[in-house]
Amino acid sequence: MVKVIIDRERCKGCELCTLVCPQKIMVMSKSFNKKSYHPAEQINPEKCTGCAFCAMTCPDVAIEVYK
Amino acid sequence: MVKVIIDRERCKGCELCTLVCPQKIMVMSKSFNKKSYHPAEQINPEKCTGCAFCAMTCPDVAIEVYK
Amino acid sequence: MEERLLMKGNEAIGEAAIHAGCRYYFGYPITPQSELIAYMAKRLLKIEGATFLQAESEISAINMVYGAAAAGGRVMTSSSSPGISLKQEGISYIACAELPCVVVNVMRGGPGLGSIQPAQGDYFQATKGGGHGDYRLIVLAPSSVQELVDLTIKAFDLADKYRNPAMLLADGLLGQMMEPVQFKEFDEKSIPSKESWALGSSKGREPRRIVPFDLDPVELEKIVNRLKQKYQDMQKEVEYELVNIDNPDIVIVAYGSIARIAKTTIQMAKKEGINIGLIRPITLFPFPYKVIEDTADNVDKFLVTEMSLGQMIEDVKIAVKGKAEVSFYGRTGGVVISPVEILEEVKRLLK
Amino acid sequence: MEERLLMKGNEAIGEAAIHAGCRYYFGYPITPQSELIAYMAKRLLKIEGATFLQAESEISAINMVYGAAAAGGRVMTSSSSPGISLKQEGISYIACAELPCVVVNVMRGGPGLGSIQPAQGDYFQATKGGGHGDYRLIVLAPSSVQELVDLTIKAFDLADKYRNPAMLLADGLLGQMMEPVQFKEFDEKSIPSKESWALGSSKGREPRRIVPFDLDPVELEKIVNRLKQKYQDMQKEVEYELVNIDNPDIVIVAYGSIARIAKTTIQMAKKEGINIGLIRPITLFPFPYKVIEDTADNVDKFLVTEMSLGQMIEDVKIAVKGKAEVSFYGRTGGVVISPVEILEEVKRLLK
Amino acid sequence: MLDEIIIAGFGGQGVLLMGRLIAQAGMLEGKHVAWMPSYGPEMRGGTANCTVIVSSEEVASPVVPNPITLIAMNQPSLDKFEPMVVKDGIIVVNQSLVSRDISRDDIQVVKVPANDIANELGNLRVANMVALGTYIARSKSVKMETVFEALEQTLDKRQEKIIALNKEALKRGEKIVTG
Amino acid sequence: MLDEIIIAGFGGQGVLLMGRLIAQAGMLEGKHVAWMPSYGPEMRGGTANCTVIVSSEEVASPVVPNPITLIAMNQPSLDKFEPMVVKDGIIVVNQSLVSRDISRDDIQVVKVPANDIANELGNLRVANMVALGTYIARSKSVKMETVFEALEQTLDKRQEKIIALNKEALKRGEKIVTG
Amino acid sequence: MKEVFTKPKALTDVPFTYCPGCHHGIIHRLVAEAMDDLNITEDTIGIAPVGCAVFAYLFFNCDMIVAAHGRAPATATGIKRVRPDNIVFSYQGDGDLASIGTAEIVHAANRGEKITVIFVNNAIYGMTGGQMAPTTLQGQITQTSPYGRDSRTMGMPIRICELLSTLNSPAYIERVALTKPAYIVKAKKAIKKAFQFQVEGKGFSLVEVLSTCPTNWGLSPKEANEWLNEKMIPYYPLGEFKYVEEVS
Amino acid sequence: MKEVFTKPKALTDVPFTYCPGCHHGIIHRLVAEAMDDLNITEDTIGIAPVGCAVFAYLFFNCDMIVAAHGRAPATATGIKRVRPDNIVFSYQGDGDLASIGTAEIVHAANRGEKITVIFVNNAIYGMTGGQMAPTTLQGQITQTSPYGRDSRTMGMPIRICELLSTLNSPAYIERVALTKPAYIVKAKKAIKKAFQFQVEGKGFSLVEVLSTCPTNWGLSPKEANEWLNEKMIPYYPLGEFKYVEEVS
Ligand SMILES: Cc1ncc(C[n+]2csc(CCOP(=O)(O)OP(=O)(O)O)c2C)c(N)n1
Ligand SMILES: Cc1ncc(C[n+]2csc(CCOP(=O)(O)OP(=O)(O)O)c2C)c(N)n1
Ligand code: SF4
Ligand code: SF4
Ligand code: SF4
Ligand code: SF4
Ligand code: SF4
Ligand code: SF4
Ligand SMILES: [Mg+2]
Ligand SMILES: [Mg+2]
Repeated sequence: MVKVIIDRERCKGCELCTLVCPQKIMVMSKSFNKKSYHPAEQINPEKCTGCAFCAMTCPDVAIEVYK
Repeated sequence: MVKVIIDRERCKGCELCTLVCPQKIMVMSKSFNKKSYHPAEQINPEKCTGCAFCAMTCPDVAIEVYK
Repeated sequence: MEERLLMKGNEAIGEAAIHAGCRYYFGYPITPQSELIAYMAKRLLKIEGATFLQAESEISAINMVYGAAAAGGRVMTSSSSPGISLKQEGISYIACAELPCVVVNVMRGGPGLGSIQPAQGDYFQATKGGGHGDYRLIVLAPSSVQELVDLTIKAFDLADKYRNPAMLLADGLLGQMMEPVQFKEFDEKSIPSKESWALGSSKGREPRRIVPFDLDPVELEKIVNRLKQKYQDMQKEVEYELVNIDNPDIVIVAYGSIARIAKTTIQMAKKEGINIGLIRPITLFPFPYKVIEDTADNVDKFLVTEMSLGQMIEDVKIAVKGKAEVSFYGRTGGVVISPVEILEEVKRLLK
Repeated sequence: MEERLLMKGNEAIGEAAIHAGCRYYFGYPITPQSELIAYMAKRLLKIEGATFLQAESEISAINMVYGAAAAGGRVMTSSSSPGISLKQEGISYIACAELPCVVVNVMRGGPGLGSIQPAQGDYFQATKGGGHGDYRLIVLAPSSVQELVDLTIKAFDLADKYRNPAMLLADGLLGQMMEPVQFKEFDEKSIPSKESWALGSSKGREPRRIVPFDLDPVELEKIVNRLKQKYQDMQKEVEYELVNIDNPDIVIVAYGSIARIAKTTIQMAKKEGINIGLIRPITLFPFPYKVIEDTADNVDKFLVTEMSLGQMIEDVKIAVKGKAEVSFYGRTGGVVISPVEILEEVKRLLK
Repeated sequence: MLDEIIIAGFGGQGVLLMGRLIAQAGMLEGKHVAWMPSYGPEMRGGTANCTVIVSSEEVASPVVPNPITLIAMNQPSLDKFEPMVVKDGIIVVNQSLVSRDISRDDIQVVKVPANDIANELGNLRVANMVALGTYIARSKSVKMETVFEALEQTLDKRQEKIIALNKEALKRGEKIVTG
Repeated sequence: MLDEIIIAGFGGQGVLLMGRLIAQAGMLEGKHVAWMPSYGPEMRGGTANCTVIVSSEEVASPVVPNPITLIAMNQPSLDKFEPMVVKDGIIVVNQSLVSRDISRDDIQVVKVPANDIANELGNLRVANMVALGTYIARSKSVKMETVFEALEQTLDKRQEKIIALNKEALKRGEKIVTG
Repeated sequence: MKEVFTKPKALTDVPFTYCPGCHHGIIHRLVAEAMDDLNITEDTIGIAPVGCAVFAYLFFNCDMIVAAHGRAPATATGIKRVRPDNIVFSYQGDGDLASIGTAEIVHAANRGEKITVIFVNNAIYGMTGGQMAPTTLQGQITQTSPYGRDSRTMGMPIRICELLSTLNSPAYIERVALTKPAYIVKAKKAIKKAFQFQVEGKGFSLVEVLSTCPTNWGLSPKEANEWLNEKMIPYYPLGEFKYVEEVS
Repeated sequence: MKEVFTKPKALTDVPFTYCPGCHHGIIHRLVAEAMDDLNITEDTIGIAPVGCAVFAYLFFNCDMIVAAHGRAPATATGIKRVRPDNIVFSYQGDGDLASIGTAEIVHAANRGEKITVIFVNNAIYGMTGGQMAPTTLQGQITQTSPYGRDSRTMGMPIRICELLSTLNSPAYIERVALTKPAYIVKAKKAIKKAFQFQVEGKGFSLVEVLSTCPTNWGLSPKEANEWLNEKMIPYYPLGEFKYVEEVS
């Protein structure tokens, strides 16, 4: 199983990860983090292939991927 | 007839004119000018073709050529 | 009465320059004067025949100014502390060549890359010549947005009058703040003609040479002596503001934004029965030595306050000639001195 | 006794630097210090691990010095007036970053391109900071070739001691002349280790950062205050020479080559029954204010003489505090003042 | 008359404009004014603030360490500036983004749910005008009409709708005080 | 003991070396010495000169506006420096290149046909050493042996022949005075 | 569980100060990954420029220094000459490297200084609020080209890789982008190679990274990526410009 | 009698201060001839550099200014922007243009400033007594490369025409020499063309002239010419590098 961990507080809500996820399972949360950004969140984690495109793209190194 | 006029006082005795003269009629004078250079002088002026190579080459614009 | 406009300091400098007929600007971006370069771009790029050019560096900018001034243009450059350091060689050339131009320094914290907050650490550089050799800039020190306007215009006029670079020495606080300003009518015809010395077409006259050197020391000395004479002549341009100078317990000497902060101190002190005077040099070169010296005849204590470790204080000491005690209060790094701090220092000194 | 060598001033500086363990030199050619850069090339290119590099410009050179100093090298650059102006930003960075290095200025006539003959027009730039912000260089002013040697070595030592750039302020006369010199033994072990702060491999320690700025003014002010403390500490390094100071009719204050010319004036004056004293500051920063002030208690007249329009005179005035009359005699443009001129000025003043 | 105001909030909340409008209006009313922003990259993503002085006297120091009025558009701004407000000063607080109560009891507090009202008006971006309206109603440092005039001078005149919306927001903010 | 010498001539005549040798010799004899060249591009093609001071006292000013001795290697140098020589000073003049007489009568003149002697020696370039020899013989500011020593220290030791030739030239110059 | 992707060790824990979506962050990570991969972090000295990346000293776990604007290659030269056994890299923006620092980069490259240069081309001055850079595209609107860059008076954008590749000495020069995972993979290889070259003593290497500045371009991060793809890449072709196996 | 060859009118009567055999004099004459031919002397403003040609202001019969070392292209820009109807040329040495002035020439060329640059490459710093220039040849001995230029630490000589030709904006760039009459004829054409381009408003033009420095090369003028032919021309090929009829 693949595990994608998003550091909500490092995330700046840039949305770049959502654009590159081939599974379209990275989306933006409606809630705010402390810096008042809407952080990214993963939906349907079971669909995740662990390609790490999201993590590679994240400018804030807010995503880690484990298998 | 061609007339080559050398400004003895402008001449710095660099010898460059003597190297390019196809007729080999530009030579260095034994005498000094006021700046203590040996100026160039023309020998056998009748051989001069008026090609002006000497003048073109002179870094001190010390040579004029008239026909 | 002319319209009052609410303008940001940096933009007010730009508008004043254009108002004064400046049509050539060469600069390089740096905080906290970026609004000025942006303003010049916006305005000059729309004026036919004018030039706005972002140079590749401060050095290029000042050397473009050198060329433009030599060609007779009313020309300006601007920067902030580190960028002004880079212009020192160029400024020295322009001064030696006796060309008019305006250099704006919107000072920030230093040394090094420093900070981008207001400071006054470039006083020495501006007034004593940060470049090499004996030369001086005309140095004007505004303390409000309106004065940014008035002194920018004046800088151009004095630069032309003396054929000498003039510096407007502001700081980040003045550059960034907004205040109402008015633009008095400016008569472009008041700009002196440069036709008698500027480079251009030599038809019908002898070719001209602008040559900021002479390998013969005796000849170069003649040039330097001409400069010296000019700097003496400039003494008559001394300008300063006096506040509450009749019979004060102590006199503050401050310029630029710190001078207006000191005015608040004076108001606060009045409430506490302390009588503080203020001498605010408006021209830093020429420096108002005489008024300070004269004041020292009647006052025991001077407090010089600057956003620096103490630079103008040296000129104040020279003026005071030991007749009064000269103290210093300063903050650095971009910290703006507060009126309360100054008041506390005054109280300490009066104790 | 060590061997006496007849050396040209510029070469003596180079040899002294290498003698003092300087192994990194970055510079750019300029008259009248070209022999120094050539000397460094000849010597350093033959020393394994050393670097001689002709930089693409003075600016690059000073920024290479910045890097080399940060990396812990004993490093030097040299130039003459216009080139030193170009280094001002870099020097301000190095001072802010608290890095040691030696900058040699073999002054020439200015401003602008000036001339290549000796001058002292860069005193303000050297001592007050020609760059932006509050910083100071340690400034040493040799007046003989032997002193070029001794003070070059001292410049490296003081730079390291205070982690501050030190400037050797010479002029074309000293750079070009030859005199006998001696090199005292130098103990390389006396060079302080830089392992505790220099950049390098971070194995087994925290990574280090050399950061000559802080966008937080309060933090930057802490850095500046550290500098301030250092500049105060440096006061104890004050050095000067006194000649004939017991009961003079007048005291000359002069530094560098003009000071030795003044010594001839003193000899000449003695023959005419005039008693001239001399205070020769050897450290220009820290400046010997105290000895001058103390002297002013007993002497009426001071004559400051410089190859400039008058720069050091401001420090003398600050020191004298109005207790005595301070006059000035100067020549500029590269003209070397003659002993006779000074004597005549003295006579005029004593009339 | 003298008011010294600090307006603080997130970068995108338009606090600089709020200050500008007060200053502009003050100027139009013939008062002495000064406006001073915080600047530099520390603004990036962080908080922004500006200082405005409106006075019948000439403005000396433009720096205001202790404001008479604070308009706190969010929690961090309140946290940062609350302690600096002078005794008997005023804090206008954007209740929509501030959860906690004001701790000091020597100052007057006016709460305005600026974001909520702006949302009601259909555009979150006019939350600043709502709070500004509240401030003006409370302080009376400048007149509401003059602020309207300042608004018209400052915003692009072709954007009538936006101007109208801003005015609407100002009025809604005013109501918080006038009831 | 004090001599202050200006040595002047064309760029290629080796006047700087003449000065250097006097200074070097002075140093070797434990005297105080200083040597000061004219420098810069004005030397290019033009005249070159240097100042040397040899003294039993410490050297104060290295600049000598009024030399005690002038060695004039050519006419322009004589023209330029003759008026500056102190009263009762000495002028050593290279007669080979100077046509005119010395006009002043308050100084002592020593004439040496340096170029001619050098030509006799087969190398025009040692004209400087001839004149130097004359100067040393006349002034006695340093000893001839010490100049030899200085010569050996200054020139490349492998060029024995050249050193020998230079010494020969020095001696020939000396003879002008010693006869 | 296996780590597929984690923060490289050569990065500190300090969150980046860059704007949302700004590529500086990705570039930092790739530099850090290269250091991790080559195991050189402890021997590396990095040089932060004056520009948005001035804060880089906070983010890298190696010795760092902040250079004067444009002068990083000179500072790098000074460091490398004193510490030839350390790995020295400079990280520079396009205003820094291609404008004020033109002489420094040309000559460091020409000397073949054994340093690695990471050149971030975002077609604008980010730090100072969006002025024109030498790399700003024709027609692009900035604070100092408010009516669009006009090549007639402001010139055409400078292509640094092409310019430096005319010099003899540089060993490795490549231009990369980060707008797609595939590009990022290539960029990572290029940056690693640029360090590898230095580790092997081969000489000067430079990687130009086309980068976004959503803030000053006035675009969302997504739009910024698109703009980079559509406008920048056609003018600044990606690829290797110089690769010298043996530098004489 | 007809004049076959006389001193151009755009030269003053002041004799050149250059050393015997130095090509600066020939180049001055060619520049003056171009001015004569195009009848532009009275409208020309020339910029002398810091270098041996600092004295150029004495020699040309037009308005002249001496620029700071390396900054002539910036000064030219300032002049041309104020006086677009005048002809502006800078005359620069290789230390001046290719070392300290690298940024200025690159950016003036890139902006397509409508100026003419005469670039005198004599592979050395003449004025200051023979230090290494960026154009000094590999192995060449100078005051600051006393054991010969070593490309490993000092880099290879920079070819300015090739470097600038990678830029979009320059209109005309050519390299010429003067060691034979035939070369001089070509050089004359090139220099005239460079001014002609400006007269026609076509944009930035630069002619690099390979030049001798007998004094600092330690060679006779004749040997210097030979050295230039044998050593310099092979490394610095003569010819046209850029010729753009229409500059957009
Ligand atoms: C000498 C000097 N000039 C100007 C500046 C102001 N300045 C700071 S960053 C910068 C440019 C930043 O642009 P770039 O190099 O492209 O980096 P980016 O921020 O886009 O990453 C400038 C001009 C300065 N600090 N120092
Ligand atoms: C800022 C500055 N740095 C250095 C110098 C010293 N300088 C004068 S001319 C020159 C270089 C001359 O070489 P080049 O440009 O090749 O011209 P050349 O004399 O060979 O014709 C230098 C370095 C100076 N005058 N100003
Ligand atoms: S690892 Fe790949 S599939 Fe999984 S969330 Fe990230 S991008 Fe999507
Ligand atoms: S790419 Fe990173 S910063 Fe951007 S939204 Fe995704 S997790 Fe957040
Ligand atoms: S014109 Fe020609 S033939 Fe006559 S002298 Fe000159 S080079 Fe010789
Ligand atoms: S080329 Fe000219 S300077 Fe040289 S020798 Fe001939 S005439 Fe004289
Ligand atoms: S201003 Fe631009 S380059 Fe700088 S951090 Fe923000 S997006 Fe990145
Ligand atoms: S030094 Fe060289 S370049 Fe200068 S004038 Fe003499 S020969 Fe010409
Ligand atoms: Mg950028
Ligand atoms: Mg050259």
